Amino acid sequence: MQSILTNDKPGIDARIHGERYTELPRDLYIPPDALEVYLETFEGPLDLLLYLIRKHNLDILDIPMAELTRQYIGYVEKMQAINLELAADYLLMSAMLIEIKSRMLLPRPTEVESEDDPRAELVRRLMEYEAIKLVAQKLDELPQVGLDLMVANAYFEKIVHVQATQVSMEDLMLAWQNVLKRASHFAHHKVGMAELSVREHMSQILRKLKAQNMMEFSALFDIETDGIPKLIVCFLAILELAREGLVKITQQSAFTPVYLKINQS
Amino acid sequence: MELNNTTQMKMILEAALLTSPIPLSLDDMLRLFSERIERATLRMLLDELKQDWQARTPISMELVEVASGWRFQALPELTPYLSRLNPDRPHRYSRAAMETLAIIAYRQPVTRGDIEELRGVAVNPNTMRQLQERDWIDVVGQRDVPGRPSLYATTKTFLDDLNLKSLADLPAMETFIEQPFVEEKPLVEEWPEVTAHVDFLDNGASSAN
Amino acid sequence: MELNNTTQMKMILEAALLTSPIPLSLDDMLRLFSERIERATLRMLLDELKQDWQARTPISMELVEVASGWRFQALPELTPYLSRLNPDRPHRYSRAAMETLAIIAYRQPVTRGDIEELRGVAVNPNTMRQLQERDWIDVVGQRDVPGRPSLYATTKTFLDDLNLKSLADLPAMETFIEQPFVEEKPLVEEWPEVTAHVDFLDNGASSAN
Repeated sequence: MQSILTNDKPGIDARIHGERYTELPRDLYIPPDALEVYLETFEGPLDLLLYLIRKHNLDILDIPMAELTRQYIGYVEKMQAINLELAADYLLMSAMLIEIKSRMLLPRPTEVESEDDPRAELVRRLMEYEAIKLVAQKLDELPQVGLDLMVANAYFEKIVHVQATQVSMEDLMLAWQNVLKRASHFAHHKVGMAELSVREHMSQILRKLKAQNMMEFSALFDIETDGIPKLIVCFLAILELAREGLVKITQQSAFTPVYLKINQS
Repeated sequence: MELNNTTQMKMILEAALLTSPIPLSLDDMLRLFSERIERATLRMLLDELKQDWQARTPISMELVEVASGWRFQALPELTPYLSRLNPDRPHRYSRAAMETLAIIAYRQPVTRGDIEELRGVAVNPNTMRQLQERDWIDVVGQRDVPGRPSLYATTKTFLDDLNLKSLADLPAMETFIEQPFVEEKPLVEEWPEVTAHVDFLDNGASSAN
Repeated sequence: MELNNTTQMKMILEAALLTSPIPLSLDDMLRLFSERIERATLRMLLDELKQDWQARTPISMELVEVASGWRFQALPELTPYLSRLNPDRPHRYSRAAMETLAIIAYRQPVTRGDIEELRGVAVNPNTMRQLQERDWIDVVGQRDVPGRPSLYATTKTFLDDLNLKSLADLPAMETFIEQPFVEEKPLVEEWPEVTAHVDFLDNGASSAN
């Protein structure tokens, strides 16, 4: 057996028994050795069945099962001799066709409903497959980017620094850990959690004073909404600010309002 | 550059669209400007830009809206010229791949089992991989049956690449109609798929020697 | 399309240049046309095309000649806008910047001197500027000591960007104490004792200088 096929370019360039084929034969009569080549071009048993139906002008809604089965099995038998693996899907269909054919031979009850036609399921599958097959061809005909459509892709010089740097909570924790670690060797500072909210309030009070220059002591507290702990923290923040010399606390005389301002001295 | 008028905003849009290799969504384009812009304003600018390009004679590029956004593309008539630049263009898919794709597109979401039942043959895993690598299909879930098979659907890239805005723009699926028999054209076009089989034949030949 | 005049050839050139991700050489561009074209003619067409684009106001793209050929590119002035579309991988702050930020967050309000003392090294002015430009820290006052150094605190933007409601939501420092690097367990609680020890070390270090 000598069959050499080359297909480095689209189209057919087949040598079978030394004879060169550049085109498929008009009919499906095929030299036996090359049969599988043609069967490969069918996308499975449904495709082959559709081909036979079309080829022999059979009515899909009233398929002559004997005729179709004979045609089909004829091809499958030829194929079987060569390529068992390929035949597996096709064999299953052979069995199904024979089963449908034999069911049709059985005497039917007098009132036969069309739904009971043993061919109904096969017809449904064939119709559905053909619809897909046709629409697949249409899809293939649509213009495709890269093949039929060229999209704009001109150049621009990318610059990098626009995106803001990202910081996660973890990064910050890690950085603080490092500071604490190093602080244990270097620092004189007292570093403690308890002070955090006090420190936060210190910043807030400084901001308010910066904006308003001078504020009445009680205006720094939101007595109605802040809970007791927050009020205490706020008060501690004011004391700390005063202790650090960041704010000045003044009062004209006893029982008059207390004022805070940033220490400008 | 001051963004004091729509002309300048259009120029920024134009430059962004001409330099982006992928379609830009409205959200993408809103990010171009520092000030807040209404989506309606943006749509209006895009329409104007589209018309500006249409008004040029002769036209080289057109602004189109596809599934994932807007893009400039060369007029299809120019493709024959432009493709001379890149002789090694992507291949068309095999008929098997196109049928698989059609089933996924028209029947989505589907499992491999669904595809096999419809086509009557086993699905080549390479076909699925090929379509996934192209970013034309992806897994959108699992069907709640034993084995939990993956459910496949088409992507926005698939629509973009076929120049479609939505699945509704796909060619209509026709039901079975009596057609005059024509010699199967795909027989020839699908020839390359024979390759694998040729190997088999060759092996047979060599073992016979 | 008939290539009966230079305008149409320019349109093909324009489409080719706008759709190419790489510069096109003269040889590339000669391949665009089926008929033979002189290089001089092509150069002339390119110059005309360049001028056509320069004549548009305002300009979005320019045709330039670079080492490997010709390409359209967005005007450099537009780059800041276009870069917003494809932010490169977000940068990370240096360790120094992160530590500075951590100190300001946990110890606010603090001066640069405070930060330097805590970290044991000088603070890079760029770091402070970087954090201020990001609107993560700002100056809330001056400490009443000679030189009146600025007091830094974190801003609301900082809290927003880290998805925190208040500084109280920052990870508690207690969680760090169990870390293996801490030799003395009561690092925070008995800080004053550690301080004394640090003083001793510092003195040692400075006397060694």
